[in-house]
Amino acid sequence: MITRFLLSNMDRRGFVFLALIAAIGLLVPLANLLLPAGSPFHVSTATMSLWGKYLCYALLAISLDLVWGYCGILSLGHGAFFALGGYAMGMYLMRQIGSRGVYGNPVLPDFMVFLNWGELPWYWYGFSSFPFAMLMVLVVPGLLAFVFGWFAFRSRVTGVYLSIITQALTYALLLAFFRNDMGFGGNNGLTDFKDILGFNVQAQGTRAALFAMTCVMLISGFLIARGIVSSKLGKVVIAIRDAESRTRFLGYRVDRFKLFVFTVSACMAGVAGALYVPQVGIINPSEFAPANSIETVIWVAVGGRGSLVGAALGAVVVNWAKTVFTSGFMAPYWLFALGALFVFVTLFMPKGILGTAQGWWESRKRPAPVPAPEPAPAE
Amino acid sequence: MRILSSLLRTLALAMTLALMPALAFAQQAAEDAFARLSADSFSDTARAIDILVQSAHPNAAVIIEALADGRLLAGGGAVAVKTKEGGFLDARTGQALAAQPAGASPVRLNNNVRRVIQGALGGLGLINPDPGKRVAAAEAVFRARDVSVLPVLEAAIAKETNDRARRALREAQAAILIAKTDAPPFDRIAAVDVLRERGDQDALATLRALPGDASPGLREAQARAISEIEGKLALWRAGQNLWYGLSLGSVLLLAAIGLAITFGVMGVINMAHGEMVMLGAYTTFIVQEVIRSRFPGLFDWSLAIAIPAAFIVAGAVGIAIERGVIRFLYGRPLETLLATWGISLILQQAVRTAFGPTNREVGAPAFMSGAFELGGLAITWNRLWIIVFAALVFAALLAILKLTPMGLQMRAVTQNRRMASAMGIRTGRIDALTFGLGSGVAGLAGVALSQIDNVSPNLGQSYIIDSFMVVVFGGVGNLWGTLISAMSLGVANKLLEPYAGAVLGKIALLVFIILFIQKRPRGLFALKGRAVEA
Amino acid sequence: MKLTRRTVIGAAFAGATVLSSLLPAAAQETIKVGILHSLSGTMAISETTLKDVMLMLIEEQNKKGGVLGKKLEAVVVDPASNWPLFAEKARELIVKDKVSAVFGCWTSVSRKSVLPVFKELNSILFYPVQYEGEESERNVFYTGAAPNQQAIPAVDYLAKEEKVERWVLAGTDYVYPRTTNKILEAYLLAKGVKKEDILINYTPFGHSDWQTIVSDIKKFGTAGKKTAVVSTINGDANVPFYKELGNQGIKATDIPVVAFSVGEEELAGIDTKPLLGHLAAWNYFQSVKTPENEAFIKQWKAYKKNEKAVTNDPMEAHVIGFAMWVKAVEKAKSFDPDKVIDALPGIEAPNLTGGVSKMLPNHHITKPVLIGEIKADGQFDVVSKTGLVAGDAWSKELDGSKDLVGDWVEKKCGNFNVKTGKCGGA
Amino acid sequence: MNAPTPGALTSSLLYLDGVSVSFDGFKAIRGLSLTIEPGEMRAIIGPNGAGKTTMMDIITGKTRPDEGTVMFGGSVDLTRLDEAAIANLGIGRKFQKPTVFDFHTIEDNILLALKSKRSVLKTLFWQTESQQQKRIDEILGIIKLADKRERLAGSLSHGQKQWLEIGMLLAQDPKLLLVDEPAAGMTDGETAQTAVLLKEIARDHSVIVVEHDMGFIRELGVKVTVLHEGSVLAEGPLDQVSANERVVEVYLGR
Repeated sequence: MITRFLLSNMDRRGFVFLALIAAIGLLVPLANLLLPAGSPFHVSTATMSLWGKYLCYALLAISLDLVWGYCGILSLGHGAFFALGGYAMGMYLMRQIGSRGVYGNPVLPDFMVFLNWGELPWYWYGFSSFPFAMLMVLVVPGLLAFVFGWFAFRSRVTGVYLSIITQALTYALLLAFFRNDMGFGGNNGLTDFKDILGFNVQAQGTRAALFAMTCVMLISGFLIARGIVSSKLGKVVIAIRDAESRTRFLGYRVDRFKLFVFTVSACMAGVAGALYVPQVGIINPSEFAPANSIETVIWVAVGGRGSLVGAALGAVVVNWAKTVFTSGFMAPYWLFALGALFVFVTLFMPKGILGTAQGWWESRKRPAPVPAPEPAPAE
Repeated sequence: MRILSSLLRTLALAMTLALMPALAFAQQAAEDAFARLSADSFSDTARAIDILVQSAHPNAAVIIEALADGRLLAGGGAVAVKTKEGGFLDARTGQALAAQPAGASPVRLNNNVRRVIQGALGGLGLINPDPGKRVAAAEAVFRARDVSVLPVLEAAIAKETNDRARRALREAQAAILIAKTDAPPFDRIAAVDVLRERGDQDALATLRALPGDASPGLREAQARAISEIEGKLALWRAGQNLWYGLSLGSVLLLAAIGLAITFGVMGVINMAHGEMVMLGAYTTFIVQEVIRSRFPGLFDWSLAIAIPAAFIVAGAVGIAIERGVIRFLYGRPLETLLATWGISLILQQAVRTAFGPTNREVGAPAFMSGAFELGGLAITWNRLWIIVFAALVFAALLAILKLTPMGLQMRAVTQNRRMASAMGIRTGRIDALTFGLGSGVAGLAGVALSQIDNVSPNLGQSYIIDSFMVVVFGGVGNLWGTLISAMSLGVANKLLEPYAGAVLGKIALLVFIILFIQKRPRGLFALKGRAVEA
Repeated sequence: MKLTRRTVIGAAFAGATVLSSLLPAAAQETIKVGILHSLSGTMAISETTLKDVMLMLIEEQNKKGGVLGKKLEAVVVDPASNWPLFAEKARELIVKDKVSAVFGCWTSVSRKSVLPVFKELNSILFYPVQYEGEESERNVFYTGAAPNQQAIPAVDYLAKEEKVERWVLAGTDYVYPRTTNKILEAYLLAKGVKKEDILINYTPFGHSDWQTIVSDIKKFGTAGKKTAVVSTINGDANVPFYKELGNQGIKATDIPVVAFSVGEEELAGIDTKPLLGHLAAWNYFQSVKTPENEAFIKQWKAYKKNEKAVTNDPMEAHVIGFAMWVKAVEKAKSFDPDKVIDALPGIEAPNLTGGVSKMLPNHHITKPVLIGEIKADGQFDVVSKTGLVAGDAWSKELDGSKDLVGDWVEKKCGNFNVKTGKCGGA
Repeated sequence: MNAPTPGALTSSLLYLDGVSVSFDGFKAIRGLSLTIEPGEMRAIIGPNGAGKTTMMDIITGKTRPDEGTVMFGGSVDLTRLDEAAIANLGIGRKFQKPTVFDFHTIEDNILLALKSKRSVLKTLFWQTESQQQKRIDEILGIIKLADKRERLAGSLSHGQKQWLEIGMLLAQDPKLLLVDEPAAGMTDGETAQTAVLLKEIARDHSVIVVEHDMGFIRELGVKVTVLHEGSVLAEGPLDQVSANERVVEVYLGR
């Protein structure tokens, strides 16, 4: 049943995407590890970790597209779930440092030592265990999304209001995590990681493995999201997006469907965050910044809302552009380019790169297009 | 050092009295003082002031005033006063000099020297013919608590006729007496009473500084006075917090009210709203720069000039944004969010490129500087003016929407676009004007914020989230809701802050808003009925 | 020559050949230096000038003939005040651009985020900003002040010169103020200050409404003892803080404020008249009268083509750091990071305040501590100056670090415990 | 068709008594009482603002009445339930403006409406059984859209959307259908066809039709209730009602 659930209704684009990610996940680590640095096919560790980061963002974008593109919930606080997953992973990595911290304290992380913490706060217990930490990567963002969504969807907070309170949520968390009294390292966050599962996080092999793992998770995330949106539940969710009260009058409990999708999406964002942290080497409260969440929304819009492949593509394209434009002579002007990109995409490519390309392709193939429905109102 | 100096001073005084042909001595002392002024050492400078005062040098007041303003030049054997008009006087003789003496540079000050100057000027000012100056001088003595001024002070009290000045002088006397261990105990207890009546923070500080030698009676009087003052101040503090809340509320109101129009009335989520505020602040900066370089006399009017300028600049940019981008996106509110976010990035970087990334200085006109006391409330002028300004902007906006034909058309367009268009209203023009109005108001907020915050490219970012919270909490499309929401959030924030701290207080408010929206998904003052969801 | 198609093509071909043979050669001649400062986002306000000063220094060095006969080439990237981007850009500089050293970072978190990259790829970072200490890494050279080169001398000055007995430690809630205040609190308590005479207060980043806190400070100052504020308030929040101080009439003669993050650049955005006499502690002020400094200011103003351009402490740190790097490269006769890292300790370079700073084995430098009072023109009047103070990587005042020393010359260890005689903490 | 459940207070399928609701002081419904018997088809007419749509909102749980009783099937208090629960009880609703899922195919629109378990997990692992597929085909036939089943609903004409929505109601298989102005914006031919369709449905469902179009009502030939200012003005066969002086007065505004 599960395979059927995951693979039913897979279209060609989905297969291409899966094949591409699988190939990248296999070939890039191999090209990094096995080929000599001089080989034209060698992939440097820097490139690999950069792309690892992009792919984490791609997973985050897919998770956001699930709620925004398919369910019409514009979350301006998805960065919060990403960051919480990251913090759960970061806490595990901190505990793995053990007595190799600069103060040599076997239990307390360095920032607690120099701020004179007497003992480990209770919420740090258990994070020395990898399975527990991984569970928390899913549970913490999921639980927050569940509780938040439980209240918000039941009281039918929708549209702009929902967007603004998701923004308030991530802003409140940003302020909270900045506080050093919270015991999460304040502004500096968690960093200086040593090991993951006994392997040195900076070792080339570990990086390659993390990269491959990111690809695996991206594929799984894609398959789950794909499975959801192509099931009948997915149809209900799209129905909710397009005509919420109609769906309700058909007897569907709209709040529960929204809650389900929102929670699944938050867990996915958490996983993306957890994979991001060991590859980037730091997690700190700036990940909660509302601007980050808005940027994630923009990746999805650029790639193509309502298309999982599009969302992933948007994340990679925008971040790649950011990497390119923040170096060299463009450096002082890249914000102009980024800002102009957002304006351009919303004005001229409301369906994003993928949607526009597809429309162009279809109009070439079929000169007389079927009358397409008007773009759905965003609310 | 201070004990030594007062000892020396007493000694000097005794000697002056003993040796009647004191002129020669005073001459010698003054020479010593001038030498010390040239030594470029803070302790020597402080000592020099004492000597000048003690020896009653005819130019003492002029010299010390110049010193306080950084107009006293010393070095190369000369000591000269640079007059306010730009001329130079010989400090020794008071005669005009042709030019700045070679090798002389301004005598440097530190806080210690400034305090000595304060005390000295206080002592000298006590016999000024202007009662206002005498009060100020008494206030300076009150703070400096310089025992050596006591005889002068007592003499001044004896012949003082002005009630206010007399009270100030007595308070100054009390402040000295209470710390003077060799004063008669009865006088010191009376001094406590004087301070108790004064009853402010400074009185409290003076009372608490009672030296350890005090008799039990004095201690008791002091304790009673302190507890009485503290009780009174606690009440005032509650009022003060309320005032702070109103003041914060008015800032929030200014920042949010433009958004209440663009977002509340038009339904456009304008993420570049904060940048409109920033543009207003930068306009103020430019206006001030022009005034500084061309018409320095107009400086006190700079804000009044900046208000229409900021409104026009931000409003024009707003109209350009509406015509260029937003009008293509009506009915797609979440996409305007993305596009305006892009615009906000562009505007920020544009300002950063044009004006540099650092803060720019926007000065405060004289009428907005400083503070005054109202009972036990310390009210700063700039905050008061901002509250007044916010109230005026609010009233004006309300009047525009309710009373003018343009306001009527705006409401018509936002309520039923097609119908309004059918009735001959040019909806496109009204959209642009409405958006321009909202942006222009944001520009006005920028003028006010330039007085209390950084004028930097990041200015807008720090207000955008708060502004959205205010509008959403108040209920979209309702100006009164925005007013009440801004004020209640401001006051709640300031009442929470003393207990929870600034950060936790803010988090608590955010969580409150999130929960509140669950209860009333459309804010405090939402429209009810079928039309809303149609 | 008659222009035929063939000659044109031939000329173009020849030109291209010449160019292509020249280009790699030229590229080989230059040595790249990375500049990692935010040019956009919230930190651009502080970091942009540091980028400019580095460009100026590199240009000047090239006029002198470069280093080891090779020209230097600056590689500028914009990490956009985004910490993960700092790590990414650091990696890009080291791997892709193959820079020999990087000058950059401002906030502690940006340094922390690039640290693993520099360790992994074994490169060199010069960090020019005063910070909380508690760190000594092989690949990082700290040219800004450690807490003992700024905070403690400032407190000593206030206690001695202003007879301060009561202290408000006000800071932004992040690691630098937290650590500095911890150190100061321990130091003050050890000096006999009573616990109730110390008030510690933290505010969020970019805090703009200071009414309550300033009035609290005013109230705290009414206990009858001389009170002072030690401010570790960060960048953006300072302007509204000082504006509020001025408006509520807190004069330096009543309650002086000594700040560790307020320099000439920050004051340029405020009307300083009400702030007369408030203090700042740094290792450099623009107003210092030395020939070196005057030459530097002149050069800077010419470079910026702006007569009003100001200089500040982190700029001086880059000047010292860059001079030290050049000397170390010349001493090592190589750009190889390992050799340069080994050569750096012991290198001396003149600072701009008339002394000679020296790189210590713990990768911090010696600096004088200057206390300045704010003048009406936005500059500082130096009221106290110490001799050269050696930067402590590990604070002597904190329990966790009092036994630690950093020594990369003999012990080859950043956190050597003198009690246990072992490297690596406890 | 539906025997009153044990403990029923009334044998009526739908029972409204003394229902009132107001918005910001405006009384949209005042003391409305109405009963629908099982299997009955009822037409409701009234001028604009008479409270027709608000009445539907109350029955379907979108609006809560300030006072009054709303009972379904004799014993279920509708004022305590939300829209989804009421829909699952067997009350279907068609909106004034045709509301279908534009981005779904016509077949999927019917599938979503098809009577089935509505829980999250059931829909997640849903598989259409052959019996259900047959029912879908049947409905597509009834609403004459079988040949367009793969098309997106958004591409349909206005009249076709109306039928699709009625088809969705059929798929829901409710005990009571609320139909709001089914003939609005239709050509005469379409209107006639719609009337036929509705009569067919009424054979085994209770139906309430709100309509302006008198011709359409006449074609349906059922009992008519006239609403005015939120309460019942008259009730009875169309001829009788249209002869009522008060009704004429209200309609002609005399």
